[in-house]
Amino acid sequence: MDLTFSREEEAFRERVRSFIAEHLPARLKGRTRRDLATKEDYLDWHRTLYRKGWVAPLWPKEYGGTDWSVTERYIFNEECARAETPPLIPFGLAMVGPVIYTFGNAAQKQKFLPRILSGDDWWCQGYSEPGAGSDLASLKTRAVRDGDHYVVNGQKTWTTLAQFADWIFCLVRTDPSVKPQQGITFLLVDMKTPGITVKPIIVLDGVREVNEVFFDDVMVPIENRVGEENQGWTYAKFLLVHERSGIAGVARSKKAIERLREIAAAEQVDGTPLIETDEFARKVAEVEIDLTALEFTELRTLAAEARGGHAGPESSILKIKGTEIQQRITELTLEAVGYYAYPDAHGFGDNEYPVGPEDSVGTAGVYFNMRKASIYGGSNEIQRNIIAKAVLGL
Amino acid sequence: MDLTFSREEEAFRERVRSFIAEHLPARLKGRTRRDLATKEDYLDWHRTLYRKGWVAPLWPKEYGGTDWSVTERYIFNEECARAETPPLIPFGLAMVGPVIYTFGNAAQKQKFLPRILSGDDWWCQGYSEPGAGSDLASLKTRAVRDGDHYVVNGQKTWTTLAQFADWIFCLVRTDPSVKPQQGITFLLVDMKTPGITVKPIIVLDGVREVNEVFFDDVMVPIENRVGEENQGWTYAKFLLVHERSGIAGVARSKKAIERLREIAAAEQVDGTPLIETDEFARKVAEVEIDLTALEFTELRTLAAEARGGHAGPESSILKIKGTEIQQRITELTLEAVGYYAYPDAHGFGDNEYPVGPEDSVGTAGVYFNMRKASIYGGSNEIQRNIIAKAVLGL
Amino acid sequence: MDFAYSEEQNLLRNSVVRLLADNYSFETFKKVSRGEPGWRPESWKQFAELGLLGAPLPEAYGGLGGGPVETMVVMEAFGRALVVEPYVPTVVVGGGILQSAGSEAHKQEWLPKIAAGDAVLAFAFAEPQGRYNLADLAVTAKKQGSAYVLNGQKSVVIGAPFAHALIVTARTAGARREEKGLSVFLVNRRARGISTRDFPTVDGLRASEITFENVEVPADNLVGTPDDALPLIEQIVDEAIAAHCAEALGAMRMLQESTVEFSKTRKQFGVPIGKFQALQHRMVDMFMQVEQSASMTLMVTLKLGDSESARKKAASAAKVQIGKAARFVGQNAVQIHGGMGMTDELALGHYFKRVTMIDTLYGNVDHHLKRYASLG
Amino acid sequence: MDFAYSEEQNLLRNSVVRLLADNYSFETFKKVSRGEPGWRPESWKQFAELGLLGAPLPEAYGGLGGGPVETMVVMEAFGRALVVEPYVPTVVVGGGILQSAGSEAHKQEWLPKIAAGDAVLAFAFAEPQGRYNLADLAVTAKKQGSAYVLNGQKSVVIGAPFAHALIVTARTAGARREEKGLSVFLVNRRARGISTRDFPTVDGLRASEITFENVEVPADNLVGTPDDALPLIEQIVDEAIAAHCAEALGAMRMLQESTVEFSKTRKQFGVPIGKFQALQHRMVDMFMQVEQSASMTLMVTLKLGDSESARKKAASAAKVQIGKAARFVGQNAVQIHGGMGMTDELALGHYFKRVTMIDTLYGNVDHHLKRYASLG
Repeated sequence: MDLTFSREEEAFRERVRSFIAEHLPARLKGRTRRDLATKEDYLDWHRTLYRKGWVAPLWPKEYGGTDWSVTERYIFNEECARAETPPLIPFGLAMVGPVIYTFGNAAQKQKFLPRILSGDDWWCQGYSEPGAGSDLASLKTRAVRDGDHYVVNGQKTWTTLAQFADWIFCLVRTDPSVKPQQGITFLLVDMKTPGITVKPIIVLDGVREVNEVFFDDVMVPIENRVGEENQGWTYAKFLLVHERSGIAGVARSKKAIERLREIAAAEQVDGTPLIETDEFARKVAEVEIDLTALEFTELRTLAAEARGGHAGPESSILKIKGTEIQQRITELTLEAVGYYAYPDAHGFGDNEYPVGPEDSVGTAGVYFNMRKASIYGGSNEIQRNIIAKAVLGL
Repeated sequence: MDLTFSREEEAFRERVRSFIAEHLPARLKGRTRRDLATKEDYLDWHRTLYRKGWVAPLWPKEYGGTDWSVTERYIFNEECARAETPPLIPFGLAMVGPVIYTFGNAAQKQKFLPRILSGDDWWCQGYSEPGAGSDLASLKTRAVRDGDHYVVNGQKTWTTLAQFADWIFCLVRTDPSVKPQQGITFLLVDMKTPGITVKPIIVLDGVREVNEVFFDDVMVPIENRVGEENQGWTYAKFLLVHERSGIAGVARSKKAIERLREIAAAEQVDGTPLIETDEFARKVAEVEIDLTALEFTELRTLAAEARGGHAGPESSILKIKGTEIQQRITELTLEAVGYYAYPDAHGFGDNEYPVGPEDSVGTAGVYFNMRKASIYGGSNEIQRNIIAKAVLGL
Repeated sequence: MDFAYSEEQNLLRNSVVRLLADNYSFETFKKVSRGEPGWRPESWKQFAELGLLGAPLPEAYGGLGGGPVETMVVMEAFGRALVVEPYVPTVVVGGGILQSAGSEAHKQEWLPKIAAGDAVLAFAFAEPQGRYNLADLAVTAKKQGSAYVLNGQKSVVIGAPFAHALIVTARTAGARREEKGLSVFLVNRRARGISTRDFPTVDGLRASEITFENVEVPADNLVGTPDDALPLIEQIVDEAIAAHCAEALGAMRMLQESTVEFSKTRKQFGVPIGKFQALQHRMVDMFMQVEQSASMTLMVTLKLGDSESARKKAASAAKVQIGKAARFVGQNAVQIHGGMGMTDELALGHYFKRVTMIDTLYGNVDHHLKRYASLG
Repeated sequence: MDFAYSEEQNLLRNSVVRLLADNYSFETFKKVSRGEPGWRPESWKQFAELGLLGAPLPEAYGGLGGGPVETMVVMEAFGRALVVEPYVPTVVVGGGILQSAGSEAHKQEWLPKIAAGDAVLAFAFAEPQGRYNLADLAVTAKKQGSAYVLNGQKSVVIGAPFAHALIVTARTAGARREEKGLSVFLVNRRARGISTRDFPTVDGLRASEITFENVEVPADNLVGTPDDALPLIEQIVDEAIAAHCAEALGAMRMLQESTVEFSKTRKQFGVPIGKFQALQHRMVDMFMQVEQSASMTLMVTLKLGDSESARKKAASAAKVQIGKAARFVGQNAVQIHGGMGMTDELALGHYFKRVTMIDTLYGNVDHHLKRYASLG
């Protein structure tokens, strides 16, 4: 057993670090998803990594992956977090891409994969519906075969950044007569197809992050079906357990704690920096210790993968603890700023700077918004159900 | 709305206080159930209150009650806790007594009630069975009619202080062919009846507090059946919701916090009394605040009762929060004594004083033992089920 | 001991609940909180007509002659309806401070106006450097002739954008954070030298950052004893805390009840989610938190007139309970609502925001735990 | 980075697990912990024969030449079996302190005896007034000629009743709680002037209160640098913490697994209680706590050789996680077992007691949170 990195790994880290230092524009550094207002903001860093060949470390080499070891991927993620690079939108790279290269046909691979890598196609995810959240299999959006097309009718919801999307991957019901899981098909749908309407949902912090997507007699060519008709649930499940590394968000949370410490060092309580008060110092220590435990849980998972195993349902721990920690950090940050949590960051004009110290701006909004982390992507209750069943055998 | 006591109520408090001061022997003061080793220890204070006519404040005047108002009962409990009087064993006074005067016949009332009041009969409770804990209605102890007797066979368990008991009240199955709740009968059984065997169960802290009670062809005269055959579940349920005042244990917990403060004032951390360290002071404050909330929740319940309502299923809150607080106090006390939690108080000879400061002796045992509080008397999970169903309508 | 409302209190309760049901829907809240001027003078007038604005004020000055219980009744109802109008700053703080420490002239001028709905007040007590310490003041008031001259900055003054006057805490003597040396002033919101930056708050209120630059305040506008106002400020803040506890209680009841209702209709896996035991127990815990908060709201309300240390302990204990409950109830209400809990269009999220911000107001859980513990 | 056991470590693991399965049942634990002498020399011999007692000791002195990972492997297995024999005091503390600071003569005399199972050591570091501060010592050692004279009292010295020698921390200079001025001595348990009071602990171990009255210790028995032993003591305590984390981990795995098993067979309301979602989620939380504890045990074990501050942070972080997990896992294991969880006859309660006491040992959660925070 050994915690240290090999000389080769250290050299790799150096290469990553200097690449980032050289290519990350100052205006993008430290900008989180919520600060990125335009599509261009999002794609800028994506394209930089694409040009370097580093945009899809998880993909097999033949489709444009990097062929890195588990440890190298870990180092890459750490360095990105350290440098506060903007996040990459996962819907193409981490979600539909792997489905296409695993279950798609040659034509689909050729058509879609390069444009995902290059950022030419922006994807969004059509899973949830108003009546189908945690119980995804109860989805009702219908697709009826009509010659060489499917005609899709129904509604998806909580569709993140659909307003920017060129394509949406959808679970649709093609056979309502069988068990819910069995009659589902996985379709790739061009967002420009007539009959698609996108309506914004404003979330708690006043931001347009998610949408409703309506389908009204939308014609989808059969060649845009992934795999077999009625087998979509298999591909969807694959996506749910596929590669959860990064889902824990350890490196990002470390950075967030660093920021929290800075804020709490500036805030004074009776002349003492908040971070030096017994109670707050302990609370920060507690979340940091939790995060250390999670980091090693993730490392153990990665090590098991590297030894040829693969991430099992235990990795639901990474989702549960990861989101709990992210939420806790936003909660402590809200606490740290005191009264300056009050101003509504979205209540100021576009060219007007909100009141309060820079670090305090929007902390309440971030806290409110982060409540989603334990809801989306399989709620933490669903994750607990998975562990109870698949790991504990209950 | 008014928090103050009337002049009459204050005078009542004075009377109670001086009676206790005059009659509580020093050797009994502050002794909890676990310190009372002999039957005589237990009965001493019971008999003192009996002679005064104060042993059964909850009972109707006609059966030997005190006819006190809700507020007077509250004051009486407060004063007892304040003076650290020994506890009264509830099985006769608070449990079978009310069942007998509510559902028993004249002969039963005449035979049993006076001896419960006087302490001549010690009762224990035959509810739980090895296979029937939270799911009490699944009990299997059989009673078969044979002339003017029931023949009882089966086993009860977790029977508190059965080793001292003269009588046991039992739920037995008289009709196994109907729904579990329907074929149950409520019997009063003389512990001297042939066929009864009592076997101790040693609990976590090494104390004999509970027992198994075995029934082997035990003959119980029909006149010892309370109410109707097969209607026992009604009487059992009555007992479960009857008079929960006191179940919160507010006054006793206040005293326990006082003790905790004393212990934490004596214990030093780097030269500072533990109670003055930021972290410990906060933890004690937290449990004290919790207790204040519970106290007012209980007062609100009492006030509703006094206005003619009666304690509904909301009073399950008193059980849940009350036990959580009791457990938390024992946990903090264990923490406070540091290394002197280690010595096993039962590992010393009878005449040997255990090592460590007096206040530390047995703290770990009390902590371990108190885990039962959330299990017995309807586990806290069952209490939550009750609230979910009966209050929230889920 | 008696926990029942009097007949008048019951009447008050029924009438405020009815008024809000008829006139203060969630749609109203959204429209008012998102538009200008950020409050609804028309509602304020209705409150006045019903006597709410004078509920805890003396009858001699146009009030109903009630006290903390009346405030509790009003604020719990306001919490249920997400009322944005500045009741606490105007009636509880403004009315309260003038009633207990104002001169006869102050009372005659202001109390009837408050009760009639003709005066809105705001309480300028927080400062950028002071966090929750009421004595950590950098705003100074220097006596010059027959006036005091105020300089410095106050933060997040709720209701200030539409206030006629400000209750301002300032240092007239002593060093920063010293207990002695504080005074309270009644300051015309339009006085020369006051500049404000108005903004919306995350929970739908309006507030201002206020800068005082050589603002002259007539010495007559000093309220109470000069240089020794901390006890007065603390008393009033504890009363405001009790009022906000009641507000939070009303909001938490809505969160808890609407979560239970939602769980009965929302189906997943073919059954209402309220049938899942893990969620049931969570909702029971929410219910218990709300009930414990109701108990503490009652407790602090009934103890506001007790000895100083009993009152302080009561206020801090209540604030701790409410702050913890708000977090637990709010977070779980959102969680159980799932995606629906995250939308800005549902009332739920706004209750969550309101109770979250009440934890911050006048000191959060940590602050009050420490204060409670320090009172021994 | 590599988290796999070496072939030798796997071998060690398998053999210790097999030995305990064959020879150390719960019945054994009960008999040994309740009877005299309170440990089983026969087991100790078996441990020696298997090489466990020399696992982390150098091969030159009869050990296996392993390190912290080997200790972790042994202690996790010991935790699963509720082993009562004093492995940590003897091997980790005694062996460790002599190995890192003892003279060549110490090593030659003691290490082979430890590895062979011929020497039991106990660690006398805690004092009645000192709580968890390793430098808060009232036991003094004064140099007199070629000897030191010890006076004072040590508390709860685990394993002392059957120890051959004691590792004693004492103040040779400086004032109480001063960081400088501490020294470590190897003291014959039978030395004149030592009186002990032996007692059983709540978790089935044996310990002693030890009084030193003018106990003469040859100067040769000083271990390490005089007057500057705190860094050595801290290093060894951190190593002991890592070992106890592994022990607690083993015990928690038993608690968690047996609770899951119990919940599958115990029926209430006609179904196994493991079908109730509220209990399922609780057991998932227990499982997560155990996995997070496994991670932290690994982490601290691999960081014992890091820089002083990294090591201290690692040890405190691990102790915090283990302490919290122990409480949560232990309490809920008992709760889910219901009445059965309360009996002394079931193994469950004894695991609960053991992990509870490990939280106290070498400082509880609060102590280590504070220590962690103070390391910046």
